[in-house]
Parts: sequence; C-alpha cells; structure tokens
Amino acid sequence: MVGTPVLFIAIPLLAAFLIPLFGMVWKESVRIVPGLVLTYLLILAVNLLNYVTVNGPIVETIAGWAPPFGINLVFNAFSGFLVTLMVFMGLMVWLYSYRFKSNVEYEPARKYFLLLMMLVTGSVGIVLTGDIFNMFVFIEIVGISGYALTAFYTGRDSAEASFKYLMMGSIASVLLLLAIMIIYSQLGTLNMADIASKMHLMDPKYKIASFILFVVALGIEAEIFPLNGWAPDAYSEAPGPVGAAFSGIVVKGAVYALIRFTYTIFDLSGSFHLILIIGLITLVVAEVAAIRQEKLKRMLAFSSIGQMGLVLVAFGIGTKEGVFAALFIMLNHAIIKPLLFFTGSYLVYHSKKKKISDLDGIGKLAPFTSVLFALGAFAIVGLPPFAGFWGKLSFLVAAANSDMILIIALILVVSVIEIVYYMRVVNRIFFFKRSSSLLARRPTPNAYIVMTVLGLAILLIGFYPDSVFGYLHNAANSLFDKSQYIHSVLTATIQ
Amino acid sequence: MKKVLVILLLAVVGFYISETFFDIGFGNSHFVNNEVIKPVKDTYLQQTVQELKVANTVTSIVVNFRGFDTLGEVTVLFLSVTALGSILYKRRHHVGDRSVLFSASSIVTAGSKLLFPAIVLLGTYVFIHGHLSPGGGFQGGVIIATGFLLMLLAYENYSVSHTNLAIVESLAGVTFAGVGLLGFVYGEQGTFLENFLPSGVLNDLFSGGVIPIIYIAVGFKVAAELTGVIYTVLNEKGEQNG
Amino acid sequence: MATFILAFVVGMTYGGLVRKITARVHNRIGPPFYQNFIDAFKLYSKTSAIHHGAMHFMGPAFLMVSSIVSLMIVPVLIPGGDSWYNSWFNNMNAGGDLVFLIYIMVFGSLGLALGAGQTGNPNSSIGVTRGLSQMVGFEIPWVMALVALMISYKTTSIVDFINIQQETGKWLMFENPFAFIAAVLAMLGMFRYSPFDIVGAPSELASGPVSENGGKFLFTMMSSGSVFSFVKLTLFVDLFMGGAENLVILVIKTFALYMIPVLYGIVSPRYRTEQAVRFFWGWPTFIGLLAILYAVIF
Amino acid sequence: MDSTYFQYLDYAIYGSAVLVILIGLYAALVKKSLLKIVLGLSIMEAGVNLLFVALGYLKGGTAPIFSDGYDPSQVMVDPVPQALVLTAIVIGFGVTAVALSLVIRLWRHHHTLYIDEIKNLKW
Amino acid sequence: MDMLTLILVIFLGGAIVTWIGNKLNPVIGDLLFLAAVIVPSGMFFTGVGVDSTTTINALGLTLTWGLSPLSYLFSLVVVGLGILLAIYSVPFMKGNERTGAFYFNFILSIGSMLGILVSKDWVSFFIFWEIMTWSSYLMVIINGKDVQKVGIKYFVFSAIGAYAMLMAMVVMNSQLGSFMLADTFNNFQHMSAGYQILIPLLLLLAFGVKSALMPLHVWAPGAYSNAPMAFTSVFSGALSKMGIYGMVLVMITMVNQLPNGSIIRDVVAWLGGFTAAAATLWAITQDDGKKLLAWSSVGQMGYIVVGVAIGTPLAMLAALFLVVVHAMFKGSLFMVVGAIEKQTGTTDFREVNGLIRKMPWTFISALLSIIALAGIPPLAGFVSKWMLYEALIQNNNYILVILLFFASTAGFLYSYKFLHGYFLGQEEPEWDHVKEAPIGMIVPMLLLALGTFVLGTYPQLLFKPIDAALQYVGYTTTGGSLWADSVLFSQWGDVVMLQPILYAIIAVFVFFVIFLWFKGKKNTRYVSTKDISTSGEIPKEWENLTFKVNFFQPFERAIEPFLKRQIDKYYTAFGNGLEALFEFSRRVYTGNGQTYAIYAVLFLALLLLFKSNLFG
Repeated sequence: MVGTPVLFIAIPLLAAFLIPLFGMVWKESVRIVPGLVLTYLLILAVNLLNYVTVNGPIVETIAGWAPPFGINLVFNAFSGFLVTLMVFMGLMVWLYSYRFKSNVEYEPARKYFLLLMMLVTGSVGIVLTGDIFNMFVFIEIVGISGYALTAFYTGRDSAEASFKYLMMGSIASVLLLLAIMIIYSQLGTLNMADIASKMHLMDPKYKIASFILFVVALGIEAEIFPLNGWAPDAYSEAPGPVGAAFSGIVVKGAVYALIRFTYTIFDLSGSFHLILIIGLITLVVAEVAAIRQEKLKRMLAFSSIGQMGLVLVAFGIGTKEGVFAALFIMLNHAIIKPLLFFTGSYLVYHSKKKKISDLDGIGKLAPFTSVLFALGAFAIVGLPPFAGFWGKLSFLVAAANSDMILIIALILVVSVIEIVYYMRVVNRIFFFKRSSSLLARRPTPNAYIVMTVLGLAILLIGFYPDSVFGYLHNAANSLFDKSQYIHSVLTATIQ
Repeated sequence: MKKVLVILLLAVVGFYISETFFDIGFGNSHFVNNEVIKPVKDTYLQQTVQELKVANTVTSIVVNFRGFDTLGEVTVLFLSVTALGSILYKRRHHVGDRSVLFSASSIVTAGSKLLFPAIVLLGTYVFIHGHLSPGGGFQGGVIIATGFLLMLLAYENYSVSHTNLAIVESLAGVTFAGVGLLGFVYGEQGTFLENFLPSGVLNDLFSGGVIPIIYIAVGFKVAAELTGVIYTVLNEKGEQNG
Repeated sequence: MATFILAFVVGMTYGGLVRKITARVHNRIGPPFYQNFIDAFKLYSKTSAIHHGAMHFMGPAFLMVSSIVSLMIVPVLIPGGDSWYNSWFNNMNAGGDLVFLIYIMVFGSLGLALGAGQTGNPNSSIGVTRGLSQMVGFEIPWVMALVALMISYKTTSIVDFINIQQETGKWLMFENPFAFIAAVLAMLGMFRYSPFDIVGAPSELASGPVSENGGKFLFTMMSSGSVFSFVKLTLFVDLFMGGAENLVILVIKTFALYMIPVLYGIVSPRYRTEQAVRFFWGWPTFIGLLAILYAVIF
Repeated sequence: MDSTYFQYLDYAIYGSAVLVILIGLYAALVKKSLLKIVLGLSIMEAGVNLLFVALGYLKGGTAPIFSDGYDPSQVMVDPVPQALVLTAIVIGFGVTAVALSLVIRLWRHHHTLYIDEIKNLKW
Repeated sequence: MDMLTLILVIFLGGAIVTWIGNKLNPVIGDLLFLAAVIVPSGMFFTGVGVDSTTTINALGLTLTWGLSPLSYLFSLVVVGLGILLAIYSVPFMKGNERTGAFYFNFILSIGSMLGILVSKDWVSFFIFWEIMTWSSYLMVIINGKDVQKVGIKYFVFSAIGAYAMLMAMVVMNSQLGSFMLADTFNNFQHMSAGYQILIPLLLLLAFGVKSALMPLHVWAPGAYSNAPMAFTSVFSGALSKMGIYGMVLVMITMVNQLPNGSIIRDVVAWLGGFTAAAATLWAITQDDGKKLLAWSSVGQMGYIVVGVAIGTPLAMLAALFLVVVHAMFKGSLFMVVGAIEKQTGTTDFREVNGLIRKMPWTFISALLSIIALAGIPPLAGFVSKWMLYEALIQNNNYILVILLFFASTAGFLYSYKFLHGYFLGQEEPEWDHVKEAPIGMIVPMLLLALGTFVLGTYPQLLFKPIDAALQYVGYTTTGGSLWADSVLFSQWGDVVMLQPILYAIIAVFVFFVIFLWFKGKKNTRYVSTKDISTSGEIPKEWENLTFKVNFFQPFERAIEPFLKRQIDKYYTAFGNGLEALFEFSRRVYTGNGQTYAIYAVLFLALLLLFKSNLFG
C-alpha cells in the first residue's frame, strides 16, 4: 500500500498553509504547488483504487481511535472511484487555468489556486469521510471556496451570483445541522456505519424528519430542482474553469452524500421513490429551461443540472444496474461537461454579452476549439460512438429491467429537447454566416492539452467502454452491499 | 402577500421541527447509561481521563477525538480569510486609508493602549490552559483578536502588516497539520493526528500530549485570521465617502 | 404488318368520316372522307427544311413505337378464330396484358411531349401540360373500369377476357355496366375530341403539341394517331364487346363505339383543363367506384 | 431541583431556540436589505447552535471538566454537542465574514443594498 | 482481425484520415477519399461471405456482426452507390471549401449503413443507426442553408425515431434478456401481449421516419434538397432504404406473429399509398429540381412501403426490386441535378432551359432515368410497378391499386416537367457558356441509367438475390422461385417471353428514328429554337418564350383543395407552442435570491407535510 486515504486531506491542507510562505519566496510557486499536489493525489488515488479493487476497502481511522469513536475515512471501490474522478478533474481544471489567470497579478492568482485546491480537497473529503458531522465540515469548506471562486471576477455580476449561492448554502448548512442533531440525539453517535447499524433502533418519526432535512440540505448543493436557483448564476458568472469544477467535482460530492444517506444510512422504504421523483422533476425543468437560454454558459449550467437529475433518477431506480448506470452517467458528465465549459468559455471569451448568437460562424476562426465543443455536444446528448451513449444505454437498460416504461419515454423525450438546443449551438458555430466583429481567442498550450485529453477520453470511453467497466462495476457492488460497509468500518483495526 | 406566504411556510416548518424536538425531550435522559445504543460520549468521558489525562473533555474531543473536524474548521477560517481577500480585491489597494466612523478621543486611545497587553495576555492564558479549564484555542484567539480590534478602532493609522499575519497563520496551520502527520511516524498506531507524546498527569499544565500544542497553534491561527478579517474589512471604504 | 395496314386504313377512314360528320352536323359540306389519305400522302411527300435537334426526331418515333407496340399486343380478332386471314393478325396476342398496355400507351404521348418541348414553341409546351393533366384526369375512371374487370375475372390478360366472353356468350358491357360506362367516359377524354380537345386546340392557329411539326413528322404523327385510335377501339371491343370474329364485325363494332365520343363531342362546348380534370374526377370516378363495388359484390 | 420546573423549561428552551431559527429565516426570506439578510442568516445559525447545546444537556449534569474536586458520582452533560457547536460557530463566523464581504462588493457594484434591484441574472 | 471488423475500421479510420489529408492538401484528400471508399467496398465484395460472423464484447454486451442474404441485397445497393458517388463527388466537390467535412461524413455514412446491415444485434444496429443519422445530418446542413429549420427538423425526427427504437430494444431486452435480433424475433411470442403490440409500433415509427412515411415525412424534402446533390443520391438511394430494411425485418418477423397483425399491415400499406399519391402531387407543384426529386423520392418510398406492408411474396419481390431500381434511377437523377447545379449554378426550372444541346450525355441519362421513374417499359421501373399492381390485385387491395395508378400517372407530369424544365424549351444566350459536366460526373450517372435499362431487360439478374433474401427471411416458394405466381412471368410463359416485346420496342424505335433521320435529316438544317412559327412572327433573340412559370397551373387549380392542407404546418405550430410553454416555465428562475430561498423552504414544508404519503 502506497499511502493512506488521509493524505488526500492532509497534504492539500499542509500545502494550503504553506503556499503563502512559498509565495513570499518564489511567486510562481503559488501556481505550481497546487498542481504538484493534485498530481500527487491523482497518483495516490489511482494506486489506492487498484489496491482496493484487489484487496477490499481501506478504512482509515484518525487520532488512533477506532470507529465509532474516532473519525474515519472509507476508501472503497465506490468512494475511491469518485475520488479518482474528482482529483483527475481537479488536475485538469488546474492545468487549464494555469495560464488562464496569467493576466491577473500575484495576489488573486494565489488565492485562486488556493481556493481551487481546497475546492477539490473538500469534495474529496465529502466523499471519503465516514462521519456525518465531518461531512458537514467538508461541505462548508467546499461552500466557502465555492463562494469565493464564484465571486472571483470583479466587475461582473459574479458577486450577485455568489450571494445567492451563499444564501442557499447557509440555509443548507442550518438544515444539515438540524438533521445531524436529530440523529445524534437518538443514536448518540455520528459515525455513518454506526448509525447505519443502529438505524433500526430509531423511531421512524425521527428517521423521516432527519431524512427530509438531509434531502433538502444536500439537495441545495446537488442542484435539485426547486433548490437550484443559485446554480445557473454561479456557473455562468464564475470563471470558465470554475464552472467546469462545479459541474465536474462539487456536484458529484453532494450527490454522493445524498446517495450515501439514501442507500447506506437510512433504511426508509419510500426514499428511492423520492429520489426518483426529484430527479425527474429536476431533469425536465432544467432541460426545458435550457432550451430557451440566450447565454451559452447558462445553457450549459442548466444542461448540467439536468444531467444531475438524470443521475438521481438512475440512483432512484434502486437496482444495481441503476447504480451502475448512474455512475457511468456521472463519469461521462464529469468528463464531457468540463470540456464543454472549457471550450465554451474560450469561444465566448471575446463576446461581452456571452450570448449564443455571438458565436455565429466562429468555427472558422477557432476550428480546434469548435470541433471539440461539437464533440462534447455530440457526446453529452448521447450519440454513439461517443462516451455519453453507453451511459444512456445502461441507464435505459436498467430502467427497462425494472419496468419503468413511462420514465424511459419521458427521458427520451427530454433528450430530444437536449439534442435540439445543443445542435442549435453547433449549427451556429459551424454553419452560420460569420458575424463581423467576431474575435476568437487562441487557446494557450496548456488549454490545448487539457481539451485534447478530455476529447481523447471521450473517444476512448466511447469506443472501448470496457476500459471503465470494471471500476464502475466494483463501485456499484460496493455501494450496494451495506452490511459489508458497516462491517468493514466497525471492525476496522488500526493498520 | 409574500410575507403571508413566508409566515405560513415558517409556521409549517417550525411546527414540525419543534414537534420533533419536543418529542426528543429536553435533557434527554435516555442517554444515561443506555446499554442498547451505547452513546460514544461515555467512552469519550472515560477515555479522556484514563488515556489522555485531559481535564476538559470538550477540548479532548475537539482536538483529539474529533481533531479532524477541528482541522477542517481551521481550514474554513483560513479559507474565509482568503475568500475575503479575493472578493474584496481591488487593483489599487492602499494599505492604511480606511473608513473612519469617528475619531477616538484621547481617553479611548490611552485606555486601549493600556488594555491591549492585558487582553493579549488573557487570550494567551485561555488557549494555553485550554485543556484544563473551559476555553481553548478558539476562545483565546478571539480574545486576542478583540485586542487588535480595539487598537484598530482607537488608532486610525494603526496597521498590521499582512505579511506577518500570513506568516503567523501559515506557521500555525503547518504546525497543526505537521503534528498530525507526525502522528503517522511516532504514534504507536501510526494514525493521523494521533497523540504521540506522553500524556503526563491529569490537571497538569504539561499534560495531554499534543493537545496543548495543537491548541496553541489553533490559538495563534485564529487570532491571526480574525485580525486579518477585521483588518481587511476595515480597510474597505465604500465609494460614497471618498 | 397486315395489322398495321389495317389499322392505318381504318384509322384514317374514321378520321375522315369524323370530319365529314362534324361538318354535316355544323351543316357544312366538309371534306370527303378520303381527305385524310390525301393529307397523309401530301405530308409524306413533303421534305421538311428544318428541324430542332435530336429530341425533335425522337418524339414521333416514340409515338410510333407506342402505337405499334400497343397494336401488337392488342388482339385484333379473336385468337383462333375461323376466318382464313386470321393468322395475319395474331402477332403478339398471347401477351395482351392490360397493365403493360396502359403504360405503353402513355409512352407515346410522353415521347411526343418531349419532341414538342424540344422545339421551344411555348404553345407546344402549353398543349403538352394540358394533355398530361387531362390524362391524369381520365386515367382514374379508366383504371377503375379495368380494375373492376380484373377483379371480377381475376386476370389481366386481354385474351382471357375475350375467351371468357366467348364462353359465356355475354358481353362484359352488360355484365358490369358501370365499368363500361366509366370506360366510355374515360374514352371521351382519351380521343381528345371536343369537349376535351383543348390539348391540341385546333381553333387557335398552329398550336398544340403538333405545331412545329411538318412533313414527315406530321405524317408520322397522323398515322400513329390513327393507328392509336384503332387500337383503342379494338381494345374496347375486345374488353366489352366480346371481340370480333372477323373484320366486318370488327369494323361495325368499332364504328358503333367510335360514334359515341364523336357525337358527344360535336354537340358539346369545350372544357378548360381544370374543368376537364374535375369532370373526370367527378361522375366517372364515382361510376368507376360503383363498378368496383359491383365487381366485388357479384 | 424539582422536575416540574423542567416540564416548562423543556418547551421554553427548545421552543425559544426554534423560534430564533425561524426569526432568522424570516429575516433572510423577507427583509429587503442585504445586511438584514446576512443578519438573518447568522441569527439562524445562532439558533441552531443554541438548540444543539440544549440538546446536549443532561438533567442535573455538570460541566464535563475533570478539574480538581469534581465528584465522580455526578453525571456530566454530553460534551460532544459542545464540541460540535464550537466547530459550527467558527464555521458560521467564516460564512458570515464572506457574506459581508459579498455585500460590500454588491454595494460597490450597484450602490444599493435593496435586493430587488440586484437581479441582473435571471431566467 | 476479422474481415468485417477490418472493413468497418477502415471506413472509420478512412474518414478521419481523409479529413486530415484534405486539410493538408486537396489532391491528397481526394485520393484518400477514393481509397477510403473503394478499398473497403472491394474488400466487402471479395472478402465477406454471407455466413461470416464476428463478435465484440463491450460493457457486458456482445455485439455480433454478420451478413445475411437480405442484408447482402441491401449492402449491394449501399456499396455500389457508394463507389459510384465517390467517383462522382470528387469533381463535384472540387473547389468547395467544406470538401473535407463532406468526405468525412460521406465515408462515415457509407460505413455506418454497411454497419447497420451487418449488425446482428440491436445495440450495434442502433449505434450504426445513430452514426448514420448524425453524419447525414451534418451533410444536410453542410451548405449552411436554412440550417436551423431544415437541419433541426431532420435531426429531431430522426432522433424521435431512433429513440423509439432504443426504447423498443431495451424493453425487448428486459423481456427476453437478449439484444440479438434473432432472439428477439424468435422469442417474440414470449413477451406479454401489451409489449407485443407496443414494440412493433415503436420500431415501425423508427423505420417509418427514415423511410419518410407520410405523417413523418416532413423532414425529407428539405433535407434532400439541402444536402449536396452528390450525397442526396446516397440519401434517397441508400440511406432511406435502411428504413425499408428495418421495416422488412419487423413486418416479417414480428407483425406476422401478431394475431391481428393484418390491421397494422393495412394501416402501413395505406399510409404508404397515401404517401405515394400525395408526395407525387406535391412534386408536381415544385419549381425547383431538387425539391421535385425530393418529393418524388418520398413518393417512391411510398410504393416500396406498400409492397413491404402487403407482404405477399410477389409484393415483397416488387418492393425489393423497386428498392434497387429506385436507388439506381433516383441516384442518377440527383446526379443529373448536381451536374446542372455545378455547371449552371442554379436548379430552378424557371431560370435554366434548353440544355439538351449543351449537356447531351446528362440529358440521355436523365431521359433514361426518368423513363424508369415513370415506370414505362422497357425500363426497370415498369417491372417492379407491374409486380406491385399484381400483388395488390391478388391481395384484393383494389383501392390501393387505384391510388398507386393515379400516383404513377401523375408521376408522368413531374417527369415531363423535370425533363422539359432543364433540357427543353428555348435556348437562352445567357446559358451559352454552359459546358458538359466533367467525365467523372458523367460516367456514374450514365452507368446507373444504363443499369436500369439492363435490369428492365433482364430482371432475373436481380430476382435471384432477392429470391435468396426472401427465402432466408422465411418465404417458402411453390415453383422454385418466388416470381412464379406473377402474370408477367407465368402467363407470358417465362421471363424470356418478355424480351421479344422489349426487343420489338427497341427495334421499332430504332427503325423510326433512322427513317425520320434519313428522310428528314437529309437536306434539312438545324435552326435555333427561336425560329418557330408563333403565329407567323419570329421572336427576337432576347425574348424568352419558354413556358415555365406555374407550369401545371390548370392541374394545380384542379388539386387546389388538397394543396391547402400541409402536415408541416401542424408540426410547426406544435413546436412553437412547446417553445412558448418552455419560455413560460423557465420563469421560475426569477433573479431574486430570496425567491430561491423561499422555494427551498417551500420544498421543505411540502416534504414535511406529505411525509406520511412519501414514507408510508
């Protein structure tokens, strides 16, 4: 074993505290160090994931107290998969924005990269931790760095977006605390596995109340429909890479929390249906709103909300296939949507109003970026032979196997809508008369690298889905057997 | 209209929440030596005395049992300072010109100069004795920060150098995380944030292993960060008066 | 070849007679009935000085092809009849198939249309469009009638129809009168006499598809046209009147049948094209439907 | 102390805590000024902390501090909620600080704190 | 690697390589393009046997590829057209700025069509189907002409169809636990009754969209006329046939097993007949050659659908025959229009005329193809039409016969309009500069046109593969061959019996041409089309007397009440209504942060209120 999961948290924190000191010595280091950290984390994550696939989940206890007394981190196939994904995306975002911020001075650059790193760390922590209050802390970390990154650009409406985000976020934290309270008052413990094992002792009245509070609190982070008013503003006003990070990393963390609560901790009967319904509503409303957007990034934001809704639907099916499909969609979404955000933010870079109609005929000016954008669009709407198709297929298979014909029909109708708005953009980019006063910005080399890597990933998964099949399968299994999770945590010996 | 709706909603929500908590009951007696649930607090209470030799259980929980939370919490503070800096960042950032609500009288200035050392001393005491008596790093840090606030309010041209603040908080944070990482090396179980120093005897100043060290670091960090927050916000003057 | 000569002669004669009769009805003297032969020979002996390119040549050729081929597959006399000259006339009667016939009959007019179009004379094109539109009009009742026959006798071969009528001894025009009426109404249009003669409107000077054609071309057209009318008549005789044992009967039957459009045409004013089309899609189609119903029921 | 006294206290304490939460929420939802909204948010958090600490109380419990001269017979209140509330307070502080800075930014940008006028991002 | 996989891989890789190569240098691009189409096609003809299968594992599913006689028949069409059009499109696309994209999509769509035909399981079927869809979609909008309208319409309809197929296939999988075509067809009975109705309907929807069946056809005219003509030949010739292919499969394997499948058959057949008639009428009213041909393709697809839906051996025979023949003549016709567009720059009847002497070879191929299209003997169109009529009569669909007769008779109108519009009429000085199209464009269209002639004379060339295909899908024959019960070939004795007549036709034709030539051409001179006897006066050079504008006005007047009704309008209204609804529904996102917070609290309150309903 090459390292322990706690390094995912400890190393970035150490680096975060050290970065100001480094910055005083060598200014460029504030850009580089986060990248190095993320690279290390990626290597660590991949190694641990392979280790886990071979010999079972790792349960890291902290401060030498075995669960449920100490806080513990759980790195099993499911969380490990998500962690790897998040760290990879974090690295991509860092690499993309490495030169992106080259025109701003030292101070904002330092803060930007610091906050970015902490965003990734917090999301990873959400996924890894085995303690609900600790999860709350990490959610707050993600939240604060998210507010700051959203409001990063001065002079735009970013502050407004960030304020909305903050309002919703603090309401969410209050509700989360209430829910934690109820659970603690009943079971006297905060450890997930412990709670899960004692859940049967709890009066269903409290169960339901706390579950509802959890759903609302985490739903605000996970952009569930009535709670996601902040999301489009934040996505569209934040810098391009940050939008990518939101859609690729943060939402994943929130959805993970929701799913962990639904699958592992609570044993309520109706919870799957609740998730399913919420996901459907989110999906439909988001896609419907996306088709009428004038601004590109807003459209992308809505589409990503819709994708999350689809993920929730897939989780709500409640079968192993459903979980598999959901993970696959998450994977696709985590790869494709950042690509769309990157390319999109380059395409609209020079148009002040960020409107879609400003993109007419930009394909001539920025062929590489435009082609990659088109690739992303084709992939996200699930056209074969690109990555998105397999996720959609596995989802439909799962849904059909549990006889949800109407849901299938609804999903397909919605994805027709999706096709419409994505294709409208692609048409404008490539086949419209080029509007004068249109300037395209040549991506910087590192942006080229990032886009190419993501595009290749899309093609790889599209043509050879088995490359990720095994991981997804293990992840689905490990999420599914709850007893194994509980057992592995509660009998965690200090390694 | 909107108000009525909101009040209705709040009534509903409040009703359900308070109902739940009333059912839980105040001073929830079902925790007292409940053998079915075996709440963790009992273990905490006894382990605090037996293992860690720390008088203040809250401190032991905050720093050791749930030290990970505390690390995260310190990070949150750190992040909020950073966030403040990046949100309020302006191209031209003169240190020193700040919105003066009113000019302090000489009594205030003199008195604050008098009080400042005492306040800092109190804060230091509080976080040094954090593991023995009520209080701890956070409280002490806040007290120290109030001292700086006092000075900043009293003296218009009183300034704290950002660099020093940054150095202090960074070092404190590094200490925290580093001590945690040292737990890997020296702790007999080799886990993060583990206590690897001898615990000493109960109610002794040098007891509780790493807990005082961490709490002191936290104290410094909180002090520096809060001061930084105050300073940054004070240095923000709205366009309307200047 | 004998068939061709016969068809030529008969067709020409009928044409001449028509002109005569029309004149009489309009109480004029009118040309003698052999006038057409004279015209034909005159035209044939003329050498035309100009032409309008390849298609201009092919047009009449197409026309001739269609008329001759249709003549070849329409049995003039009853196959295996007892007359001594019978063997002259069964050239491809075995293959008399209605569907084939319908299409091959259209073939000619299309070729003619092409030839006319080549000349670039607007009147030709106008005439062609009118003609084609009208064709679409009368094709429907015509096909309905034929389909009715096909239904009731489960064959598409003309020979079979003749044999059936010979065996039963009943003419199909009495077996399925609706079909007969529909077919006759269609035939009005087919012969393009008034009131359906807006195609090659003779009253305007030198218009219609045949304008721009002189000499050999016009000769070819005339002859093929006369052959065509003969073919159609024979077809009707075969289908509805039980065929003809020998030439005399054939002539009688065909002439009797031929008088219908002529007499109807003489006394009725001319339709505009859309009126014509609407006309054909009106009563004749209805009757055709009746015919089909009749055939299905009985 | 006699227990009847606590009968009322139950409702009084929890009720007041929940009431504080609701007041804060009301302010955050209805008040038009950004500052008041931020205030509402922090009031809300204060209420939650209050509730949490009250939750940890044990009847007749003392502070969970083993300083000299505590009698082991006496039961101690639950220390965990206090620790958690400590964390929660600090986090709340951080959030409030960020919120205030955002308010300053908005003031810079719009020269107003009236939330209905800060609606550039819609639909 | 196995042959089929290799071929498909070559197609895919060839697409990308060609694209890149064209970016480097146009000539390299052209060569790569030809290679990328012709090499795998040649490999297909030589290397792939009917019984060769290969399997690939992906995501726990097995993709199986193989070739059946039925798909072999269709693949002949695809590959043949592909090769010819590849040759055609090199000169056609010369100088076009989007040549690279054109080549890319062209190769991709050819390859994906081949993939559809060889895929033996639904997953790969769907994959290739979608690839075909989006590559052809890119092809439709490649000219940048009303992209949003036509392109989106095409893609939306295709997507609806494709998703219907997707739904059907996952449902079948959940019911039968297998994605294999064969399993789903054989175990069709084991599904519950509701699904037994639902799935064929879904699949018919899917395939009906591609084959432009009447209520679903609205994408077709725009798409056909928008795409570059070099691709439209493939589009109407091969790509729409994929819908027919699927429909054949569904009709034979599923609908036959339904207790009351005859109802579905009749409905589809009627839709097909209606398509044929209505599309023909629309074609007559068009003034643009592309649109005219597009509508006429829709009409011809109607004929084919009728044949497939009737489903008697003879009808099937006719339908499949018409599939091949339609591919030939319609491909050739679209190529003709492409050549005219390339040479003159317009395809509007009202602008160009009198091209017959400028582009004689184009005219000849157009003439032959048009005759085949109109179904006039001796060309191949007639054979299929005739068999279709006979099948209908034998099957007692009399009204359908009338409908189709009417359609084909009305077909003469637009056939004539097409020829007259481009080639006949007066020759204008403004078109004097027009030259004959380059040889690379002439040869393919001539080949196709002559091919129709050959098939018309020797239909049995094509009957044998069709026979094999039909026997494969389960038609049993009485007399050794399925065409035994056709009057055309039985009562006339044999296939051979047809030929004397045809030869007679040709003989008489040649005779009269020669006769008129020698008698007439001798000492006559060619005069320009201005030299006509319009009431004695000769029109001047600048006067254009050609009669083009609302050509069939009387006929259009006659069918006016029909022309008033357009399905397209209804779709458009529906779409606009939806958009308005969406516009309304996105107003929940008022920019006010407090409103969002209120939503949150409202959501919480609702959950709390209805918790008993949620968690029983």
